[in-house]
Amino acid sequence: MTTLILALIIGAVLFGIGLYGALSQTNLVMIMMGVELMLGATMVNLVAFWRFLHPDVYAGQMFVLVVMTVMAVEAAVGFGLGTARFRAKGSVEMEEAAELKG
Amino acid sequence: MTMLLMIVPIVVGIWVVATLESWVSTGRFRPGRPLAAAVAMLGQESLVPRRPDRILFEIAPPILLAAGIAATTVLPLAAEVIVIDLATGGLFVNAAWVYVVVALIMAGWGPNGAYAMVAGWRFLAQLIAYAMLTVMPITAVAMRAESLSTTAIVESQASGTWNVITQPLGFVLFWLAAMAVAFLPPFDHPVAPTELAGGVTAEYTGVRLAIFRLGRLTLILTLAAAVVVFYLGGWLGPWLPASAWTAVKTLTVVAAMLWLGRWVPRVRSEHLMAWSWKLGIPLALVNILWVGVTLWAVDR
Amino acid sequence: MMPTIFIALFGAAAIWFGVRVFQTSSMVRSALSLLGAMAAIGGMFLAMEAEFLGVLQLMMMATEMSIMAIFMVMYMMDPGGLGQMDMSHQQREALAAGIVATLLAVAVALLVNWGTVAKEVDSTTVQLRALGIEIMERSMLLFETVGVTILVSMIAAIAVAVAREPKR
Amino acid sequence: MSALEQNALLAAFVASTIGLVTVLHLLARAIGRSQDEPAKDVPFEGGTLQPKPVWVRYHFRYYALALLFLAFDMEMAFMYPWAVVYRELGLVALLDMGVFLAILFLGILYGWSERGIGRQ
Repeated sequence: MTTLILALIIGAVLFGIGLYGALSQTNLVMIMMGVELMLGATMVNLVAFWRFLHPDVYAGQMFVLVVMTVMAVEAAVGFGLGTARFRAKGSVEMEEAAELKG
Repeated sequence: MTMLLMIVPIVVGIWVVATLESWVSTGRFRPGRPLAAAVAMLGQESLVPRRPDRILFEIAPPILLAAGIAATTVLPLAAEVIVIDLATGGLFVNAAWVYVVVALIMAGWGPNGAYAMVAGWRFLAQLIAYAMLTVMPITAVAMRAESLSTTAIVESQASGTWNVITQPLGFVLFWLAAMAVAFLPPFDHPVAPTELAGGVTAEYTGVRLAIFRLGRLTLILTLAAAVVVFYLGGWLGPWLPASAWTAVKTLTVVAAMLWLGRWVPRVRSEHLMAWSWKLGIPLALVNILWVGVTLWAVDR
Repeated sequence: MMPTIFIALFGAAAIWFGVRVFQTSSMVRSALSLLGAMAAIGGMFLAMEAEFLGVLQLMMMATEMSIMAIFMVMYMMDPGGLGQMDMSHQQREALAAGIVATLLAVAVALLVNWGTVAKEVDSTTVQLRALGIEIMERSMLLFETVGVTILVSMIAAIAVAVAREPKR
Repeated sequence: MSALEQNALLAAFVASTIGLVTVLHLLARAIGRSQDEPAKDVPFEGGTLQPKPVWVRYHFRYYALALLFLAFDMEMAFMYPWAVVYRELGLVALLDMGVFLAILFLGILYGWSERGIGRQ
């Protein structure tokens, strides 16, 4: 029980750090790092739930694989967008991207 | 206790690899050379460049060494002679090799030198080229063994033929990818002595260079041992004792890898990437399909 | 006892590296710190006996973060952080949001009754086989959907990133 | 040996590298130290002193392939568990994986057709 709670608390702290990073950074790639950290925290929680609550249900592990895929996909699309933005404007600062608003 | 005994063959293996390397490059067989070179390198001055990223500069060679050591632990010398018989061994060696690229990027970025940085980023390009070609052949091998454990992979070759005969395509791809992982010529972009003046090793001197070299020798040893385990039947063979077979095969593969590099010009970085994605990955997929169909035919 | 110690150790490492990501002004350092955090998370997976996931995490994140580092170097004027430029905004609000989210999650972790905790898990060999069966049978649809997702992301990334020569 | 003990041993082996490296550093320190001399610590650059810092924007020419690789890389996460159960399930598993790989290969073909493979 204590081990499960320990893992969940670590996940919570990592999520908080990721959220702080994603909100406070102005650079696209730094924002993505924050998002990756949040997804990492999610994976910690998922593995902890799988290990301590339902070790016989392998959909838990499958879910972790899907989250990992989401990380890779997010990185690929994010860098693609960043490259397009960089080619057009010469920077990936998000504060300058306000003209994207509708 | 047997685990500690495994250190002896690993150290001897590293020493033989170093001897072979100097033999291939100088044409003279001098078994005492590696030791002399090591002492000389330890006695050398170890300089730190002017404005380095000190942390990355210091930890890059240890990470390379750690990657090599981690990979050696899961490769068997004989049936029971293995440090850790990890159930995900085939994946674990791959994970250890990926940290080679992390180490080289650190070594390239750390010293704040132009040649080193270009070389480090070049090795990332090389990773993009070879990474899928190390993974996919291992998958095909695991399909036959129904396991990722390295000992199970060897035992799957005990009945019937070695994987080199049943999956020749995978063998060739994995061999080439293995040479690229250890940045042996013709894939030696990150250290290219003739165009980048030593590349990532340009700023390393003395004890740090010694650690770097040691890491690379360990890496070459593990790659050759992995080729033997996955394709050449590991410890299997007549007459000789099991561990002797592994040793003989591994050192033969090391010698062949080093010797092959002498006769091929360095492959250009973008050609390597284009070939491995336009030719290598389709061939790796064909290999998986071929193994799948043959296994199905055998099992039926 | 041993798993708890390892989880605590790797968790502390992950948190420390996670903080370091947003503290340095050197881009390559922050990408590699993130790799450290992710590798520590992989270590936690190993300690929680999800060996396949742990090794996979160690492997995938190393390539992903290396590529992240080089994209940083391509985008930024000063990737070495020599100019000590400040690249953050709304610090206070972000910090508050982070702390509130952490406290909420910790409260949930402490207050919910998680029921009985499983003592034993299957051996890694059994786990691998079960995961394979899971992918091939129950989660088949999910698996193929993941394939389509990856395809879409590849097409999207290439379509926006690659410069086209103007048509003549 | 349980999986947990194996992993602890693995961590110990990796950590032992630190010890080995420390010993080598101490040995080198015992044999001799380096002397401070002017301009000894300048990074090598073809005989000239470096005019400007090296850590500047570096445009790497294979970013499209890097993007393809990032996404395609995930395929192996699903292939390893599949490979372990392939013989048990037979040809049906090969077809399932074949569909998956064909879908992903379409992505590579798209990148290829957009000249994403190679230098930009």
